[in-house]
Parts: sequence; structure tokens; C-alpha cells
Amino acid sequence: MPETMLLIPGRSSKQGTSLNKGKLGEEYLDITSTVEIDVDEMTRLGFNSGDKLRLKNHIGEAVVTCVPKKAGHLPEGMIFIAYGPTSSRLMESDTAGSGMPLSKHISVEVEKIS
Amino acid sequence: MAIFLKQIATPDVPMEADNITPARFAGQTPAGVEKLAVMHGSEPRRIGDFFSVSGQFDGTINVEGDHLGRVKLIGAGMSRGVIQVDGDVGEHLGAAMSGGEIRVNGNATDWVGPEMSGGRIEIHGNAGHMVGSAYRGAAMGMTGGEIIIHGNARNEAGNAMRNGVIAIGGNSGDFTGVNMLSGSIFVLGELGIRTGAGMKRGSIVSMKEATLLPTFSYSCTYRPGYMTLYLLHLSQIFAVAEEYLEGSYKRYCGDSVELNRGEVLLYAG
Amino acid sequence: MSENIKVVENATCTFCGCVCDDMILTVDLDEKRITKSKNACILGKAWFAEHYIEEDAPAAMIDNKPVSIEEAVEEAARTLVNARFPITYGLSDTTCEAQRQAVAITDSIKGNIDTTTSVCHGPSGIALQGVGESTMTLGEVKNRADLVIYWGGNPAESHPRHFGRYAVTAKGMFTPRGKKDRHVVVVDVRRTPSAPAANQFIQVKPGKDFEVLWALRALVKNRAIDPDIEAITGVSLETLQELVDRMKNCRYGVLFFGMGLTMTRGRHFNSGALLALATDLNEYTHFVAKPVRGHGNVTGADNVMSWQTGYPFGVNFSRGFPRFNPGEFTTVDLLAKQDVDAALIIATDPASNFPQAAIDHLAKIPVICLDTKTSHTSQLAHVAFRTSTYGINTEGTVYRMDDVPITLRKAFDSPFPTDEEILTAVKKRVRELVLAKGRARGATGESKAAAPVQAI
Amino acid sequence: MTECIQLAGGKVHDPANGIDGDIRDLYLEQGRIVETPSSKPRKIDVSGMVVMPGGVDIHCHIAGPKVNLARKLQPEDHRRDPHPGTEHTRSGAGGTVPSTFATGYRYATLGYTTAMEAAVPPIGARHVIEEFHDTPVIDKGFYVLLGNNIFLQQLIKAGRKEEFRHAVAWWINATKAYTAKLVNPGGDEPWKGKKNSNVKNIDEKSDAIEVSPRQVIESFIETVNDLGLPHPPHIHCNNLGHSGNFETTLETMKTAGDKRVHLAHIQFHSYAGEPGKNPKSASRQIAEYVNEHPNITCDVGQVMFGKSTIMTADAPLAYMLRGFKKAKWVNADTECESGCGIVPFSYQEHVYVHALQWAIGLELFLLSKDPWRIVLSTDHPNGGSFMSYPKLIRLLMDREFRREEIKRVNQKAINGTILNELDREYTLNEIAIITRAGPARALNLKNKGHLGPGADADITIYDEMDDKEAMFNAPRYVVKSGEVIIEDHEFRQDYYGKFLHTEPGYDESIVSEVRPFFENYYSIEFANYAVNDSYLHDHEVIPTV
Repeated sequence: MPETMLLIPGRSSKQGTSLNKGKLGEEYLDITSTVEIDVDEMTRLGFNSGDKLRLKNHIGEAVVTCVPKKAGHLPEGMIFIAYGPTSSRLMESDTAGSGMPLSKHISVEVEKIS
Repeated sequence: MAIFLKQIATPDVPMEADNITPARFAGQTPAGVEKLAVMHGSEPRRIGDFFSVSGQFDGTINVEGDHLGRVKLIGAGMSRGVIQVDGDVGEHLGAAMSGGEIRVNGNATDWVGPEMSGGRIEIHGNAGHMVGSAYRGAAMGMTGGEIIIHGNARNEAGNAMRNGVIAIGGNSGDFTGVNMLSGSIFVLGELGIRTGAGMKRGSIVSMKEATLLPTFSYSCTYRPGYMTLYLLHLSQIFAVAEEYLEGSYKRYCGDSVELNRGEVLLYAG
Repeated sequence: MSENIKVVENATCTFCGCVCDDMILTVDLDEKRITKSKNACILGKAWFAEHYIEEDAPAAMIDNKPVSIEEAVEEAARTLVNARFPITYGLSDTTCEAQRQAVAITDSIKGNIDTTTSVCHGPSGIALQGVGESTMTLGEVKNRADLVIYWGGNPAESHPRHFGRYAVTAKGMFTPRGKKDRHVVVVDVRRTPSAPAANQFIQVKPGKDFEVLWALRALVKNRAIDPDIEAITGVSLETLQELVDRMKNCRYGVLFFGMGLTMTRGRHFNSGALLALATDLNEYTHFVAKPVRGHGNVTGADNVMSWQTGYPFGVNFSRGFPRFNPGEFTTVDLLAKQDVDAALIIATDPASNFPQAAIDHLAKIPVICLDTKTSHTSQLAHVAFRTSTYGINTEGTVYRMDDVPITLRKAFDSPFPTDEEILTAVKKRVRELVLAKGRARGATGESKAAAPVQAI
Repeated sequence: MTECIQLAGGKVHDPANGIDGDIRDLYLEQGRIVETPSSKPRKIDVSGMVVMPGGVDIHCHIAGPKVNLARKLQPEDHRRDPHPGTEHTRSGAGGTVPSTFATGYRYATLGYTTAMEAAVPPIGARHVIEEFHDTPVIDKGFYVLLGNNIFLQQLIKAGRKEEFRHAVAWWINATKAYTAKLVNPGGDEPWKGKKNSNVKNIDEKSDAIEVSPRQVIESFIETVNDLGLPHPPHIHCNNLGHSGNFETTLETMKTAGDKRVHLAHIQFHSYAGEPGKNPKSASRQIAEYVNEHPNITCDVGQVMFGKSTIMTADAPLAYMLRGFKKAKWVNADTECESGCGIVPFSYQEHVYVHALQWAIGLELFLLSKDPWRIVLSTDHPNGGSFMSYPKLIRLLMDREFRREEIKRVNQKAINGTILNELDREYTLNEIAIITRAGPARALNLKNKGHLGPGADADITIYDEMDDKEAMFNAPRYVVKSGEVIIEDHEFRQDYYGKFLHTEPGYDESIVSEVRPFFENYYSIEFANYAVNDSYLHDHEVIPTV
């Protein structure tokens, strides 16, 4: 059964530094397709570091790699990803008259694929 | 007999058709109407390039087409007469109108009746964001008139409205009646979140339970007299369950960060 | 490393909105590399260190085939002039001088212009238009602030020197002991790497920032708030009351906020609630607020747009004068609704970070792209220019996040033209083509027949 | 290459050269007025028309950080007043705070060819110059805010006069300003540092700085006169807008002794009455003092009814005004240098205070004996837009019109003034003085405000009409630097005016004093502070006197 979770895309130092090497570079693409999940939550969900997960919602889907985040940083049900091409695929385009798509709190179904 | 506009060409880019108003059509033959300007993106074109025009003007305009979603500003600034649209319409329908009536058999998108001061708009389908709202930066949204949405409306319905009525048969989005100064909003379905944020005065009514902001407080449960009257009026437009007419309503007052003189009324049975 | 070394002092890093202007760059002129960037943070070090010139890369391409710059300018101008609804987008990573040319082009072609502000702090711009703001330059924070609150932002990773240079450990006129003279609060939905810098971390349930800000506003005005606020927001009434007391009693309070507010449900109302809170607090003490802006010159883009058109972003010229309406004239909306028939993209990469629906439309229309590197957008562009990097290879003006303008110093020359040079050339050619088109239209009497109608 | 032009047969009003409506030909060549042309000129027949030098606005807010913030703040104001482009000109947005292009073109369409931005914090100097590059037609310069500069106040406190003078000159040079501007001197520190309070009188010392407004005013008057800046210190007095403030204004003027000083928007500083209660008119006391002191120039800051935007470096004032309506308000603090407040505003005929302000402004115009020292202004956009100048001119020139207008406003306010008793009507020549020749002289712009040989060929030509508002609203021709910009009411070409600034001398050693302060308390590098010459483009250095 896929788990419904809240995806928070944001900036990270690594995303920032790898950006300078080029958005088409492997490093940037790696970093922007890696999600952080609370270490205990990973155990609960049976995910291991490096597992491939499928994130899916009504907009689209994306495959990411998961890594554990030290306990106490991410609340339950929340996963973090650095902004990039991966998070775009799950982003709705309606901006509610603001110009801004909802880019931070994205509800996704998370499922392990390998 | 009315003037009929039948869409014969699909705009590739947004079209601005603020000449589609009874005042501009008055005294025009179909050939005259065809010559009236529309903007197709930045390109000045004529109504006749996109619509076949027939009939005779008697105060009513019928617009029909499958690709009207890019046609903006229909009825903007109108003061009299009737526009009936068969199809889905684009933004700014009836913007700043002061009188007359617009009926849409279809859906409307964002900015239905922004800053209108009078007249009536009825949408048989759904509407987008900012129904009857103020434009950005402005202190006042609609100041009079009536907007009826049979389906759902999205965020910011009645943003900063000063007077008039908005009635929504389905659900409304977030921030319904945000910064409202006065006037009434009826939502037969569910309210989104943060209803009435920053409202000074005015009434927002819903038939469903809702989570309100921490700055709204319960005051009483009662049967407001005007409710029956207005719901009776609405029941001639769309189905309003009998019990709503008879029922009592929980009154919450707010927004306490402002004057606290607004109210949200939720059907209590 | 060669012997041909130059040191550039007081250089400016344009990577983020901090726009730190105290860089000491060591430049190897033969290698065309910056070998050392003293004072830079981790992001700035990468910005300078990874900057190299791809000498072999073509300066201009049409449909991925190298062409002369002149040919590309001609094709770009023709594409734009022939479009009915062309958009200009980007501009936050280039100089004000280039931005001015971009607005001029868009005015000439009666197009639509928008900047990355719309997907950054655009909602805060809308909020400003609703409620105003009490704000300041960053030096005031350094000199005066005894209470600093970061809300929905993670400067430790996005603006690493914000704490040290301006707001937390910085020592100033009335804050001689730096952090010891301040109370620092971080508010976020997750414990970010910024949290340890603070005296206090307040964790809000995701999507409940507005409720917390609204409750704070009520408490500032001495209105009652129900204790169930904790169940709703994750923050106890006691914590809120304590924060309110602290805010009312400080000498100079600051609220910094990030995209945790603008990019989540509520958007401009979230920013507006925070700006209104700062305004309310001025009944009791001096209080200011400031969005922590992202790209190096995104604030300059807001400024150039505002002085040239009256509006900060999301501006449309199709009626022959500027009009503003976020949601209608902002880029994500226009692309996702497939309203656009050509695009001029400057110094940004929407094909990488926009919602998929918008990217899909971008792939269908002729795109003209100016960028310093190959990007997702340059790869799908009809006309692609490679330009030199602002602040490293070009001079010019940028505005820091607090609207303070700074003049850039060049480290070394690039073989590629500047954005300003390309845009100026495009502008010149566009104007010629537009005038010719106008005369042709005038000759057939076309334009007179269909004069634009009323404006909303 | 500019062509040689003959303006033939116009009624020339050139008060600086004693010409009052004489029929004369003017010759223009190379951007200047010449006695005789060197080649056959293009003749433009302006017979039956009124010829004047281009207008000079001595005090307005048209560019820079606060102006741009006020633009961003008010899309609703721009939306109702679009400014379409033409084949020659850029488009823009209007309203009370127009975009840069609309500002330049609209000044031109009123016959103004020079305007001075009256308040720029030094750190925003680069910004204002950038906006000037996009402000067409007019020549422009700016006054730099130095009256709340903490470093300079410390020098005043220490009594280091010599260093103070060099530091002021350094700042004028570093920012490329025209003169020093004082706004509510001494008021920033209590505002920012003492829970939004303010100085209440000219001799009150703030706790943190320990310098009184009077000390600041004295120091600047002395120093700016010593430096010989073309325009004396431009002073926005303390207590703007408060009842009873005329005494502060008189004290400020007295502080000058017989030294040159300019009092900005003096209408806002001419109120009698008890503090905290409704103001009364003190226009007689103020006008009398100005009349008797030839060292003083002032601009009126007339209030015109309708939409305005309050934008000022006087942050406490803006906060006070915000209190009336609780609508959107901006405060913007500038480190070590200035404050700023912005409030969208509207003056209404029926409101006592607004009507009184309107009446006091008119009284000041009508009671003033020397038109050379009182300049027409609305403190755009504070008292109203510069677009209302033609109506203001009609109010001054047309007694009957004025009486009709007086009837429309709050009578309680009018009854407390002597406006109804003032029959004076300004003549065309007097209008030419208060809108052109006078401000040019007050600015020491020797080539402007007159039409003698050598003057800049900045010329406005009006159809002569009885309705002076209509006349001044639409000049038939506007010539800028010898180029015909407007012909038959239409723009014929685009043109970018010059940037005007001054360069007083100073001792370089002052830099070693400024730098340490800077390194401790500013947030940008000292080396990046001064505006470099790349921003100058087309400019003119106005010599010191």
C-alpha cells in the first residue's frame, strides 16, 4: 500500500553548490532526486537508505532515492527534497491568482519500487 | 430579437473582448458589430474575425462557442441589457459592471464580477478564483449587485466586498470573504479554510460545518430573519433544501484582529 | 596555476540575495579561473570556483546549430515581433542594465514580462500591495535589532552569511555584543539547520503558519485566543503569549520570512499576515519585516520593473501600456494555459523548475534563451545565446534583498557578450521591425479600424 | 546634429531679462539660445502664442528608493491612469506616482523641462541616478538626505566644524548630489531607537545622539553656505503637519540669520493652534518673515484636492497620518542615514484640515511680496500630483475661479483664514517667475529659467487662452535643449535630459575619518559606497558659488 506523505521541496547547501557545476550535471540531478525521510519513519515503512521510491500524485510521478534524516528534524509524514526537475513533475500549475504554484506542501503517494 | 455571436474561429492567444457589451452594440447592425474591435494578443482584430453575427439588437446579446475560455472581459463595464453566454468564458467577466445581467451556461474562470457595483451575474457551472473580488492593491471589491454561482467557486470569493450578494450553490475555496467590509456571501456547500479572514463587517453563511480561524468566536445559535427571505429567493434559482429555510444557525463573530463586527453563520439544524 | 594573477577586492557575490560585497577574489588570468574567494560562504565559494569559460562553446545557436550572433539576433527579433503573445521571463540573475533592455523590448513588442519573483516572493509583493510593510536596510538589523525572528526560511543553507553579516552574530552600534544582545527565534515546520543558531525554535504544523500569525496578531491586540490553538497549530498558547510579550517589549524587532510562507497554501495571505503583524507591533515598539530574497538580483528586477512600468512583476503590454495581474500575466499561469506563442527567457531555467504543464507548453513554442551555461531551457530553445556571467565577467548594478544597489566589479573578461549587449542588439532590431510593421499597417488603414478599447 | 531654429513672433515672458510679454524672435542653435544664428534657421511661427522658459520644479519626489516603493505599493492607482506609448515614446503607468517614463513625458506635456528630486538617502543615490536614466525629456538632479546622518551628527556633537564641512562635501561628491537636504533633523533616532517617538521642538536633544535639531540646522546652513553649493540647505522643518508648528518654522528661519536657506513645502509648516487640536492658519506670520528676509527662498507645497501619496523621510509623520485611516502604510529605515514613510492619501474638500491646508497654501502665494523667492510646488505627490499645476496656476491667476472653488470647500476652515479677502491675481510674468525664473535662480542654474543668449534652449510655447488651466495644461510646443520634443501637442521625438550635480572641494583626509565608522556600522563595503562616474552619462556639473 502506498503511504500518503507531505513532500517539502526546499533549498539545501548541496543543491546550491552543485547548481554551480551545472543543472545538467550528474551531481545536481542526484541531489534533486533524493528525498530525506526521518530515520525512524523509514524503519516503520520498511525503507532502506538508497531504496528507489515512486512518488505519485494527480499531477504526475517521479522516482527518487531515499536517505535517512536524523530523528527529530522532520515531523512524521513529511519528506524533504531539494528543488529541481523532480519536484517539478509533482507540482500543480494553478496559482490561485497569485502567480505562485503550490511548491512546498505537495501531497504524494510514496511507494518503494526496489 | 437578440444579437447572436457564434464563434467561428478559435483564438490562438488570449482575446480581450470588452466591446461585447449592450452599450457598444446598441444601434449597430450585425455588420456594424462585426467591425467592432477585439484584441487578439497584441493584435487589433474585429469581432467579425472570430464570430458570425446575426439578429437584431434589442438589448440582449447571445454569445455561443466551444472555445470562449480565452475570451476575456465579456461584459466588462456594462451598465444595462443582457449577455447570455453558451460555453465556458474567460477572465474578468462583467468586471466593474454597474447594471444589466450576464448569464453563463457553462463555467467561468478567475475574476468573475470583480469590483462590480450593480447588476447580476449568474454562472450555471463553476467559477474560478476571486469572484466579486477587489483587484490587487485595491481596498474594495464588489460594491453592489448579485453574483450567483450554481457550481463551485474557488479562492477569495468576495475579497474586500463592500456590498451586494454572492451565492454559491456548491463549495467555495479558501479565504471566502477575506477582508470583507460588508455584504453577504451564501455557500450551500462547504467552505474552504480561513473564511472571513480580516473581515470587518458582513455575513458569510454556509450550510455545512466549517473550521474557522482562532479569531472567530461563537456567540449564539438563532434564526436570522433575513435568512429565510434570501434563501427563498435563492430557492427559485437553485435547489435549496427545505430545512435550511426553517433551520437555525450558529453565529460566529470576527475577525477579532479587525472590528469583530462580521459574522459567519453555520447551519445548525 | 600561472603567474598571471590578479586580486579583486570588494568584489560582489551575486549567488544569493545577500549580495555580499566584501569578496577578495584571486584570479588566474591565463587559466581564466577564480582560484580563491576570500570571505565567501560555501555557496559563494562554489559560485566562484565552478565558474569557468567554455571557450569552444558557440556564442549563439539556432535550433542547436552554431550561428553568428548577428544571425541569432535577427532571428530572435523576428520571432518576437511576429508573435501575438510573446513573454519575457527570468531576469533575476542579470544586471539592472540588462533588465532595463528586456523591459524595453517587451514594451516594443507589446508582450508580457515577468520575473522569477512570481515564483519566489511574488506573493509577498501582492501582500505589500494589500497591507504595506515596515521594513529596513540590513545594516539597521546589525546596528539595532534585539529581537530577530526567522519564519519559514532556512538561511543557514540558502543565505549562509545572513546570520554573521547582518542579523544574528553581527555587532553594531546598539548591539556591540552581537548575539548576546539579541534574542533569536526560528519558526518552521521542520527543524532546519538554521534552528541551532536560534535561542528558540518554534515548530508549526505544516500549513498552519497563517493560523499562528493570525493568533499572534490577535494577542498583540489583546484579543482572546482559545487554548485549542495548540491542537490546531502545534504551538501552545503559552508559547505564543510569551513571544508576543517579547515582541512588544523589544527595542527594535525584525521578522525575516522565507518561501515557507509564499509557496504554501495561503501564499500572499501568509506573507500579508506576517507584514500586518509587524505593522501592528509598531503601536508598541519599532518593528520591521523583510522577505529573505533568493537570487542575486531578483530585487533589482522588481525595482527596474516598478520604475519602468509601475508594477513589480507580472506585467502585460498587449494594449500598448503596462497592466498588472498576478495569476493572469504571470509566467506559470500563461504557459500552463497555453496562452503564449513565443518566449524570451533570460538567465533562468524554467524548463527545469516549473510545473510540468508549463514546461510542456514551453517545449511547443519558439524560445529565445540567454544563459551562461547549457540548461534544460537552452536545450529546447529555438535561439540560444551564451552570455557572460554578471559580477564575474561583467560590471553593472544589482540590488541586494533590502533594495540597496551595489556596483559589480569584473574579475576577468569572457569571450561571450553580456546579456545587456545581446538584449540591446535585439531591442534595436525589434524597434526597426515594429516600426516597419506599424507603417505597413498604417498604409492599409488596419490599425485605425481597430483601436484598443477600454482598459480594466 | 541639432538644427537651427527661429521661434518667430511669440509673446515672450522672460522676467529674468526684464521681458514681459514683448513680441520677439528667439534663435536656437546647438542646444542654446543665440543672438544670431550661424546658418539659415528653420522658422516656426509662434505668433499669438506665449513663450516662456521651460518650467523648473524645485521640489518633487520622482525617483529613488521611496518613490519606487510607493509605485510597487499602489497598482490600483496606476491601473486607472495608463500611459500608452507612441511611435517615439515608451509606455508607462500614471497615477500619483507615475513610472519614470510617464513622469518625464508628463512633465514635458506641462512645459516643465527640469525637476529636482528632493530627498534621497545617500545609500540610494545609485538607485535615483539609474531611474533618472529612464526619466525622459527633463534635466534632473537630487538633494541628498544628510540631516539625520549619524556620523555627521557625531561630528556636530564633537564640535568638529572643519571635519564636518569636509564630510558634507565628501558625501555630496560620493552621491553626486545637488545639495544637502534636512528632513525632521534629529527625529530619526527617537523614531527608530526609542519606540517610535519623535523630537517635539527644535532644541530637544535625542538621548542617543545628544544633538538638537537646531544644532544640526545651524551646522548645515553654515557649512553649505561656506562650501558654496549652488542651492542652500533644503530644509523640511521639524513638526511638519502639527498644529502650532509655525513657531518651529520661524525658529528654523531665525537660525539661518542672514545666510541662504530654502524652506521646503512651507505650507505644511504654517499652522497655528494648540498641539493635538485642529490647526489654524499662520500664513501671515510665515509670509511676513519670508517677505522681510531676502536670504530665504521657499516652495509652497500646495495641497490640491484628490488622490495623493504621502512619501517622506519624515517617518513619524507618515505613521501619524496612517493612524487616521488604518490603511496600508510603509515604513522603511535606512541604516545610519534616514527614515521613510509612505501612505496613500486623499485630500477632500469637506474635511476641515484638508480645506485649511489648501487655503493656507493659497494665502502664502497671495501674501508673498517677492515672487522670486516663493516657488510653485505641491511637494509632488504629497500635496497632490504635479499634474495639478495648471489648476493651481488658474487658482492664482483667476480671482473669480478661486472664489468659486472656495465656495466648494469646508467653510469653517475658510472662515479661519483671510483667503476671501485676498484679491491678488498673479500675472503671466509672475507665473513665469514662480514656475521658472525664480526656482532657476534659487538653484543657481544660470542657464535655466531665462531666454537670454547662452541659456539652455528649454522653451515652452502656449496658446494664449482665458482659461489658464487649459492653457498651462497643453503647451503647443516644448523645446528641450534645442530639440523640438512636442509640436502641435504631439511628441515628435524621444529625448533624455541631463543629470545635474555639483562637486564641492574637500580635504581627502576626511576619508580616513568616515571609513572606520562605515566599517563598523554600515552593511556594505566603503569602497562600494560612492557612486562611480559610469553612472553619469549625460551630465552637467553646476559650479559652486
